[in-house]
Amino acid sequence: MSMDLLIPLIAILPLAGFLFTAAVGRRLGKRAHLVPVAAVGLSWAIAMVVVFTAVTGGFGDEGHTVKLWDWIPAGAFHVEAAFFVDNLTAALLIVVTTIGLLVHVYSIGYMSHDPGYWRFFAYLNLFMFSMLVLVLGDSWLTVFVAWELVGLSSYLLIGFWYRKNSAALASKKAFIVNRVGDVGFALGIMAIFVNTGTLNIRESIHVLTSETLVAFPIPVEVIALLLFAGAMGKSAQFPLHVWLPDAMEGPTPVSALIHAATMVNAGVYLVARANPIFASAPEAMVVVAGIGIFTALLAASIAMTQTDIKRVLAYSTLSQLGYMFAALGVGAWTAAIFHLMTHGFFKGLLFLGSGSVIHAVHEEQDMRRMGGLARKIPHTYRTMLIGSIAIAGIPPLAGFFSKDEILGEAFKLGFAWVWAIGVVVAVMTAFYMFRLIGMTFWGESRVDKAVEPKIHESPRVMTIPLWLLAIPSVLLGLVLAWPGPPLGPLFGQHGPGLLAGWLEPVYAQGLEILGHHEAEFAIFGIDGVLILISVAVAVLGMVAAWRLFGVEIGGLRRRGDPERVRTLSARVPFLYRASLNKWWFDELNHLVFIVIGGRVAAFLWWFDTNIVDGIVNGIGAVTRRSGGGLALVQTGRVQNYALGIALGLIVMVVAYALMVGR
Amino acid sequence: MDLANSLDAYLVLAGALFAIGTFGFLARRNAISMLMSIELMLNAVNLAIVAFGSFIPNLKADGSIIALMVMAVAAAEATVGLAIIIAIYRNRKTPLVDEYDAMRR
Amino acid sequence: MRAWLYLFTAAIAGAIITTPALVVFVFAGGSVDDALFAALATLMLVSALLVVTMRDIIRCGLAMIVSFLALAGIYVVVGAPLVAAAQVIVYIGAISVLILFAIMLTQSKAGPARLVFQTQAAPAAVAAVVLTVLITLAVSATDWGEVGTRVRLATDTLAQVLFRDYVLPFEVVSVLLLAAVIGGIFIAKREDEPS
Amino acid sequence: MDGFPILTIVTFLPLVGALLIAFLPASATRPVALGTALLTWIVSLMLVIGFAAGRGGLFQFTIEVPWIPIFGIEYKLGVDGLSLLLVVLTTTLSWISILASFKPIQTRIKEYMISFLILEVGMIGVFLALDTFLFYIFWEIVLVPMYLIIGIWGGANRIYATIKFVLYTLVGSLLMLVAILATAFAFQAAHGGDWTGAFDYEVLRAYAAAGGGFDPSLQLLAFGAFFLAFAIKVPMFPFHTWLPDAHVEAPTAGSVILASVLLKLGAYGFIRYGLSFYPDAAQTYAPVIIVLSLIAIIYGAIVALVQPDLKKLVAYSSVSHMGFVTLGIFIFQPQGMEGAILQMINHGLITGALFLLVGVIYERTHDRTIAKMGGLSGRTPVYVAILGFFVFASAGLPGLSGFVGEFLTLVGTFAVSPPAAAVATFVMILAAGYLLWMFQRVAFGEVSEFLKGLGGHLTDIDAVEILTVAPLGALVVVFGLFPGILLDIVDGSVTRALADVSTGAPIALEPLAVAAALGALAAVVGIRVVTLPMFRSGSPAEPAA
Amino acid sequence: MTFQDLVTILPFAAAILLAIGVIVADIVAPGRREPVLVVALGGLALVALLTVVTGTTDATAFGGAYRVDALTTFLDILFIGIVALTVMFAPDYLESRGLPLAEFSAVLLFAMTGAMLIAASADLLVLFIGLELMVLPGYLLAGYHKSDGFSTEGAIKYFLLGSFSSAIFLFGLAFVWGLTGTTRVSEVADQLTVQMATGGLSAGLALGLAFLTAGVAFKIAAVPFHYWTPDAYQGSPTPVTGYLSVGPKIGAFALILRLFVEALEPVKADWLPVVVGLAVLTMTLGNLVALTQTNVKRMLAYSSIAHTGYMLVGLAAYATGRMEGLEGLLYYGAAYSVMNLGAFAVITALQRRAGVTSNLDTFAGLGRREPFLGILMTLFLLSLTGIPPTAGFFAKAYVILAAVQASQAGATVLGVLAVVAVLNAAVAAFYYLRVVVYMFMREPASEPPALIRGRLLWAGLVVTAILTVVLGLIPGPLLDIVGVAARAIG
Repeated sequence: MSMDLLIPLIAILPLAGFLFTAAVGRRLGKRAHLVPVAAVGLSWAIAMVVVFTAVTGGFGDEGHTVKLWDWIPAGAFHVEAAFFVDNLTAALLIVVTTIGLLVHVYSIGYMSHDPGYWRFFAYLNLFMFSMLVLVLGDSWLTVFVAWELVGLSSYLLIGFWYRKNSAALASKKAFIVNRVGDVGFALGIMAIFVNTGTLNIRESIHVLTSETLVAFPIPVEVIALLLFAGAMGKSAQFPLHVWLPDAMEGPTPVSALIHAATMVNAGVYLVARANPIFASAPEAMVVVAGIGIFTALLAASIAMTQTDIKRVLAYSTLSQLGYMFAALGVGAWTAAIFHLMTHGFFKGLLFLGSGSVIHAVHEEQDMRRMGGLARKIPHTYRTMLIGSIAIAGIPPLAGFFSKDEILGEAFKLGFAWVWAIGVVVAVMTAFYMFRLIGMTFWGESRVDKAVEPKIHESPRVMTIPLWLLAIPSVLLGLVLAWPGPPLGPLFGQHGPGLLAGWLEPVYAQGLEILGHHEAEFAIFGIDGVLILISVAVAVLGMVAAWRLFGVEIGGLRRRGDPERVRTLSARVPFLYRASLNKWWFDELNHLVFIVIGGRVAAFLWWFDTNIVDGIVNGIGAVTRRSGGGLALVQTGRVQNYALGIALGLIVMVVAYALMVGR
Repeated sequence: MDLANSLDAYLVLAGALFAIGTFGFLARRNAISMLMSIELMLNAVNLAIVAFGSFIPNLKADGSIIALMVMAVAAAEATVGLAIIIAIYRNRKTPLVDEYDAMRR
Repeated sequence: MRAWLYLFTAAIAGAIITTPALVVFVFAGGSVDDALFAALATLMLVSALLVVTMRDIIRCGLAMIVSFLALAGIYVVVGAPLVAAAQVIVYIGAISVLILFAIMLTQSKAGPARLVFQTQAAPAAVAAVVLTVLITLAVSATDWGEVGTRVRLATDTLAQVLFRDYVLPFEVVSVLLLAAVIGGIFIAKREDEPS
Repeated sequence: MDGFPILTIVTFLPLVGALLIAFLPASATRPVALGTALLTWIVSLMLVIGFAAGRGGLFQFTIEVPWIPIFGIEYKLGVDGLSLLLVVLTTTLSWISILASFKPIQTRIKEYMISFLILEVGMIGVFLALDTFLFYIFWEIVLVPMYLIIGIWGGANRIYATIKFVLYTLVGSLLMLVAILATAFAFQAAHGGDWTGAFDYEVLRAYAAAGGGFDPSLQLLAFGAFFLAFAIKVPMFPFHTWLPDAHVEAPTAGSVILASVLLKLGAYGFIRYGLSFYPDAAQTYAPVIIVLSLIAIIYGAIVALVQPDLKKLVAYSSVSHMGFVTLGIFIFQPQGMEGAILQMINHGLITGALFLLVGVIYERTHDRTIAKMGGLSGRTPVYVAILGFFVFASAGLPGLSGFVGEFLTLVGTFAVSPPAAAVATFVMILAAGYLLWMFQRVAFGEVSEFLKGLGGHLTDIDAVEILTVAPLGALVVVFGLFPGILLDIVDGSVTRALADVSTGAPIALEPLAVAAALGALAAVVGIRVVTLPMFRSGSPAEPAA
Repeated sequence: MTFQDLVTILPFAAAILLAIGVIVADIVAPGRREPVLVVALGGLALVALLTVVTGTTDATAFGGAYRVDALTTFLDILFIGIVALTVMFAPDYLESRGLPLAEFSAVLLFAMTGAMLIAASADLLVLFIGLELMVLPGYLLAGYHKSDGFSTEGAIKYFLLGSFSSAIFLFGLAFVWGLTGTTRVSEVADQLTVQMATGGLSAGLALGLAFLTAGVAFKIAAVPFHYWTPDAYQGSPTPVTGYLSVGPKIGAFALILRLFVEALEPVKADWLPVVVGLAVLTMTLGNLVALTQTNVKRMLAYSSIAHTGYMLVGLAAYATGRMEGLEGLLYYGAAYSVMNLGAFAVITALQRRAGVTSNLDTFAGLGRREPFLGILMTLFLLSLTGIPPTAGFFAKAYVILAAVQASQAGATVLGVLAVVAVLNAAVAAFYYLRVVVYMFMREPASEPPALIRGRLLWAGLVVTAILTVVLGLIPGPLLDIVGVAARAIG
């Protein structure tokens, strides 16, 4: 079958699933999941075909475009609705479709008791559609559409349990904060059009980067930053990170799919996609790197003290996204996408696992009421342990490769400060992950006595996806980063690694502008040292967590030491409280946006009713009053009238007298 | 000094009479007094007309005729006026005009 | 006693009227006409003033008749005897009588009202004075073209003019009077009478 | 179809219906009214079919009959892309509104339907008239039925609202009359006292385009008068205060027509007359109008945030949305104007639907206070779903029609003045703010006590009501995905309009700097206010009114 | 007096005979209305016919004192129409108050003859007598409901002030005579042209002009000479009010046309500023005070003052040399007569029983109770407001057009006048529409007043309504006519 048919199908199938379910799902009851899951499965299969074609060079370096129709034919402003696939897209397709499929399957079990079963699958399909359009979009505007659509579907999914006020608020917050970023994105798109006269991604980039001699009305740096603003919104980078933790109000599969594995990566994808623009705007890249690494640090610091299992993961997600942006900022685009993919899998795994845990302890999310679950829910435990090791960056699991590549590149490209902070964050990461594992699975149980006996492992339909996600969490790093044989040749690649090979054409122009050239990988040189360091710090964090919160791996056994935790946190009271209170961002928002903003809005309304409208009504009132006043002349007495007439007569005589002799 | 032969004298006299009439009309309260004041004013006009008639050659006879007409008109006015006065006197039982102020504003 | 009083008033009145005449005649050396004019003018104005100022409305009526008589005299002086005659007939004969009737009809038992003047008498006076001044100024400031001397008109010429040039007004005036009468009768008629 | 007086038919068909209603028994009123409206709609669709888009904005189906020969005033109708779209919009919403009135309007149905049909005549006439005098007459005709509709079938405070509406509009339109006459006379004087064509739109336009056009001082005055009339109708800040009152008091269908069509009269006037007759004046005024538009966009949105009443909220959102229209027009960029026109249509569809939906809930609760609602989705899921759809459409969700218009406008603006565009773009946040906050308070959370109290009365949206909004929803989707349909039609008109007002002349940027400053301020305020309901669903401090 | 003279004055003479004929008819068949109506209306038709027949050709009679031209014909037809409509509206109203129809019709017809004489006079004395012949019956009509305190009060106020103004007017007339030495309009004009050429405006003439203007301003109820209007209108029997609001007003404007536009044409430049001032004052005060009125008749009285202002705008525009001003004035007169008579006819219909006030409450719920009447009243009010497509709108537009033209032709003050006029129109909308509010948006009064359902009255209503719409939609024909009429003197 021709690609021109297949590629659209990837996106259209979920859409069809959505429309179908939205229309008749209500009546399907417990069978509501069949169509959506099938749709996603099918679209996964097709995606894999497309991906294979892509990475085996089936589309050449230029990629493959499928035009659907002329969307906005407004004279000079001409936008096509078209899809585009190149290796970058392919990489994203892998993550999106795979995790998407698994989450769908997982949800069959997780949501089975929910009255809104059909609604949930409808929304999920809508999300899949939007996300796929986002990665497939050929023009900035198409991407923007998807950009907002994923916002919508995430809004719907976060607010899925609309009776919960917190959920409703969180969903709104997510959408609006995203909108803030979108404004930047939109302005960026306008700027691009004004500069280049086209909105096709590659054409516009070509113009922007090649004709640097031409003086553009809008400087490229501005465009880059505007695009980055959009990315910040979707990928929840500081200061727009506030929505992501709240988004945990949604059902756990949603958190796994949208707020860990796919949507939040959109920002990373966008920047990577626009890499030449950033390459020709170095200042912008520094900003990206700075914000990225700072977010990583900030989030990690918060994650260390949170007690809600999902929130810990949420902040961890923030932190990891921070890494990715740091990588993008320093120019290690491959590394960024690499981490995006690995992170997608193991964070998805961790979230689904946490969902399974929450399920097991009857919708309890507070880790202080867990503990010792390892024996009771072994599958969940094992898979989550794998996920944690992966994210902590212990070789040879996936996380190690990607994170190490980011740090290494940062160092080698001369961003030592990024590297340094990154290392610190690595320690924290390992620490809070094993704190999580420790508090949840090890030590004696603190579970509510009533619930205690009822704890049970989740059904197959949930555990199988966990295992399926565990596999890439372990191997993906090796597969994508292993330099040379045996995998390379299989995909007709040579050089530093599979992914790097795939993405090479995508980044060629950007790298050229930056003047980077892939340094030869020297395991017995700088790279080796860096690897040792990052592994060391990972272990350090891990061990620290063990000493405080205990460990039960094979022979390695140790009880947690709450006393120590208390004393330690007491030693740095400020830091502790800051971390606990998430650096008071919510409070800040409340003050600025509600207290002050509320006053402003109220004032403006007052202004509108009393001043603007007041003037209008005032004029009317004055007119009427003056009428009443003039009416007083009409006394009803003839003599008064006569006097009036006489006076009028006199005035008139004078008036005419003035004109005498003219 | 030739009063009887100066047009101005007659005109000023007419003016004075007219003013007196005006005063009466503005100042008196009794409807009939006001009517009389109007008659005075009309006579003032008549005086002016007649004066013009006998001094302005073109007007020769016309002056007198016009004066006669004015008198007739004045008579008609008086008729109507008195009729109305009597009618309202029946309703209000007073000839004082400034008490007819049922309608105002 | 009262008789003396009347005589006294009459004397004063006579003085008022004759003084200007004498002044004009003797001192200013005017003609007889001038004296006559002065006297009549004074009489007319004074009686007119009485008309608008006296308390008892019946006396006002009488004063008006006097003033009209004086005016008739002035008409004679200015050389329009016919108008003078008409003045006597129409005004004194018709209108004044009409007015006197009306006065009789509308006299309330209470007799003449306490307050003769409107509250606005003062401004009215001012207005009247201003008006006089303005008229005087205007008159004196105007050049009335070639002003001939008074010409005494023969009645027959008048008749000719009337029935040649002024037929239409003449006829219409009659219509006017007819209309006034028809309407006047209806309005003045008492309600209870069958219409 | 030339020669066949289809325009006359489409204009006066409703009048025929009105007369029928007047003389037929009361039982026939509703069917006849709806039938007439539908028939008119169909005729207008035939118009679309017969319309040749390629003709570069020339007028088609023109009818020309001498009317007041002495002044060369003619009964002249014609349609170009712009008016075509607006006419179809009018006819569509007319039958929808009439259908939507069946349930709410139970008293004096005859008078109601008659007024409504006459209103339709006026609106269509305004869009089709090609003679300034005729235009003015239709313009005023619109006033009366609307006055009655608000005043007779309106809410508690209806008389205040309706009189305010009429007087406010009248002040503007009467001055416009003076301007029309002045223009006509200027033309007549320039043609040796010959009145021929002094009121003919195309002749005047040609004259204005040809060397020099009208005398500058006349242009300034006349355009000023037109501006006032149109600005009040649009309405532009600060002439907007009649709108919330009128909307709140008007019956549902009244609000729908008011928002969907009446507001467009002003914008239409700007494009059709303002730009074509007084290009220089238009250039001069443009910065001011742009600034006002920007203020309106931000200001309307902010004020909408704190509205306790559903209708008021939508009303203020209209102020904000129409700001885009005026902005797009006076930025003098092809994208800007095409965006503005799209925005006109979309606002017509979306806001119309929103008012219909507010009406649906009002029918059941007899209340529009947002605070009293809550948890509706528990009781009326379908209704909430539909409401949600239009809420997001109104928030400019891409893929739905609202987005395209706004974005085109913004692109056009950006090309001229990035700061202005930035200010305008901020409203994306504000819009999401007030709409989603409203939606959340109405639809989500536990079912409110007030709604519980209604018990069985609170039924889900019924078939007829769905029938009224469904077409709008469909169009919103279609125009969102295939705006080309509209763009092809209006393209010619836009080109012509822009050719009239010489786009070359750059807009003075000083006022735009001011705009940027104001806008930035407003925007900062805006962001804060937006997220103000972030952590609580309660309404903020009520204004000290 | 030749036979030709007789032919020329035939319509006028016929009108006089008709007035007398009505009385005769009443004497023949006392107290019955049919004969009176038949004679009156039939006669009016005849008079109209004669007017049209003889009026087609310009002619003068009585040595130039009486002149028939297109303007005369136009005005005569207008007057006849006004009177005919009044006669149609009055009978039931009078009957229910025990007032005879015969005298009413007769007096009314006499008034008409006066107006016709004004329209036809080419001589200042005739003009004056015509004026008196027009207004004296007016006083009588105002007090026609003699047993009613309000009616007589209005009448005496109208009469006293009216006579006062007549005296003033006559005084001014005297001075013009003195200065020009003639009474013929044309000769006066010539004389003045000469004088203006030589010495400019002389003091005496200034005085005369002042008195004349004041006198005329009173008759057309222009501020500050309008005081009589509200009281007289409110007091008079409603049909009479209807007549007073248009008949004498148009008559007085006819006087203005003959006196100011013709005789005083040479001093145009001198009376223009005064007219402008009067116009502004009149429009503004009339509208502002009308805002606060609660009695519809009184409100319409003030509104009629305002309308005088609009007509003066036309006059002013003419004075600056725009023919359209004159045409607009004439058109306005016709339109105003139609719509205002209609409005008062509706009020008449409401006042079947004596004692039914014309307060706004009387109208509450009328639209609901009597849709037909309500809609007609709305139509008339809209027309008075000046909303298309009605006569009132086109009239206003016409006058404003003239003003705008004048302003563009140099007389900027006229532009200001135009703006003032439209703003006033907007203000006026408030009080006109308030009646609509009462008719359609208020609950009906406790006990709705009984309606007059006389065939004549309703026929008249329909006629006025149709005319109101037609003059708005198809102004063409009337425009031609006023064009001709205006050119007769302009």
